[in-house]
Amino acid sequence: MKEQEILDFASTEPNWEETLDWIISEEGIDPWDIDLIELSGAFSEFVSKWQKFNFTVPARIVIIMAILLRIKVELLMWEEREESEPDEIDIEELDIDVSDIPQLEAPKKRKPVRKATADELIEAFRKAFETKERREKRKNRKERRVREAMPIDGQTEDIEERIENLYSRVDRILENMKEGRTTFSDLLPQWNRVEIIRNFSPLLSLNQEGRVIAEQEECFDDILVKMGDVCE
Amino acid sequence: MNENTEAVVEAALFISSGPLSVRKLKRISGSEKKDVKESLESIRKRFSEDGHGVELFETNEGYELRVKPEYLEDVSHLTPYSDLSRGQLKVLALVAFKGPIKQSNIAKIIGNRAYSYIHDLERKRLIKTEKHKRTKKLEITDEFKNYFGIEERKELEQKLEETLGGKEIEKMEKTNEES
Amino acid sequence: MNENTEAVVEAALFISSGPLSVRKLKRISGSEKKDVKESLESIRKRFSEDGHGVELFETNEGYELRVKPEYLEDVSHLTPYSDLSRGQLKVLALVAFKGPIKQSNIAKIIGNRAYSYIHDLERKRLIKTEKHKRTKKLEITDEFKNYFGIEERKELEQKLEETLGGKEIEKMEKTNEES
Repeated sequence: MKEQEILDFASTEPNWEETLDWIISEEGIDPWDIDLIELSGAFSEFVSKWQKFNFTVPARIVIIMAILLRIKVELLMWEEREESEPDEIDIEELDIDVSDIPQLEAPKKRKPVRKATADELIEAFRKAFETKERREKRKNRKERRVREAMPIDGQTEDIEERIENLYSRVDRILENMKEGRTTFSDLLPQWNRVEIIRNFSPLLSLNQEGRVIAEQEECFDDILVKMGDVCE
Repeated sequence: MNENTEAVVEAALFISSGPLSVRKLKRISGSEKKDVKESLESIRKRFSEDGHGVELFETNEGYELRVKPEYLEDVSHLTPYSDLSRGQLKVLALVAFKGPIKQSNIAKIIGNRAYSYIHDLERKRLIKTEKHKRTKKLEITDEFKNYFGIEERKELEQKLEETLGGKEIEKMEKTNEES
Repeated sequence: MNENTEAVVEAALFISSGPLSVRKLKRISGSEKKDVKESLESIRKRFSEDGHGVELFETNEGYELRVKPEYLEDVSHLTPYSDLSRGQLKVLALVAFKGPIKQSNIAKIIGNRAYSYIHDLERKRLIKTEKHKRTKKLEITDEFKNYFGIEERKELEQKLEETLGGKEIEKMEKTNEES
């Protein structure tokens, strides 16, 4: 993926579906047989390059990247488990004595079926609407969670303002600290999804500008934050 | 005709929970197509006589033995298994009480699995696609009326009102419009 | 004898998922005991002839139609769950005897293929997921109980003890420890 191509593509303000399509075709991934691990890697690479020249990557795209990364982690863990899966298992730990479980056989018998009745049809009609209500409730819950996790959309607060707020918080905390470094989690008023998303891209942009140095020693560890060389 | 073929064909029809095609019966019995067909004919004849509560029935999916309609009411409580799954029944109910109805509306109500249920019901010829102006809608068939032993759809609608009551139906329709 | 009684009795035997006693057949057909017995005799005779693959069979619990043993091998693959693999049956046994049980525990015993077996068994509606506090556990369904003829788990365990006996279990445990 060339940076100029990414810049050209990003300037079209793509949604995440278009972004996925574009990455799949750019990377020559077979759309009928997508390797999720490969796609997830390509997507993260794309997002990090995009961030280099435009830190306001749309929140939805960041979320899609996060989902892909999670799928990747799950797949890798799955593969690892498959490889290292022990044949012998500690049965006692499970509190299950497999020795008393007999081999089950499917009976060789027929399953005489009858026709459905009109009463069952009426009951199914009622149930269909119950299903619908349940599905709608579930959908609303999901949408609410996504909305809560994406405060950037429709938010009037300027990204610049958020960057400056974060910078002054880093400054204030480090002023009184001997080690001269703090962690990303200490910078947030609360450790929740909303705050993480609100502050993560400002942190990346401060890091990019060299005003702070953000480092992560291990994957999924807290991010260490120090003052950068570029001062005001 | 071979008596053995006839016996195997009868055993197969008896034990199978779905219809069997001539091709399948040929494979099972290891007999010629001609023999299978003759066996089927002989089985049909035998069971069609009085004194039998079962008949040979042919659908476009194949042959099956089933209880003669006139005895069904007396005996259908003896098995817990219905030939329509819960999902299929939901779709069928929506077509019966709300039809003609668009496929997409059914999917809105019960989810995307609706499409596979629609496919099953079309194969069973209980519902069919009808053109309504520019869109395609689903409707019940004559086979549906046969299946439930009714002349007109109205009979079912009356039963629906008796069972659920006008208020509940109204409430359900309201939920439907809101979405 | 009444031809109608004979037809109802045949229909009942055909559709029933279990054996039927004379008393039950009397109630279903609304006929006299004598008529039911004569009907059963006539049905037995008819089906015992060559050319029939099915026979009337009498058990302790009553009468049932079944495939004649000589044809069973040819047609038994047509029964609904004859396609279950050994792995799937193993998972099913675990859920039946040890359920409600966590998926992860099944995977620990059977290996990671358990997840695909569980998926298949859920689709066939033989097992279902139940929420237990914060974890999801697997349980057998009514469909399993109906078809496999197992009413209660206790009954299962009892059956097991009867078939294996204490000594046999002890032996199996020993083999298990050794391996």
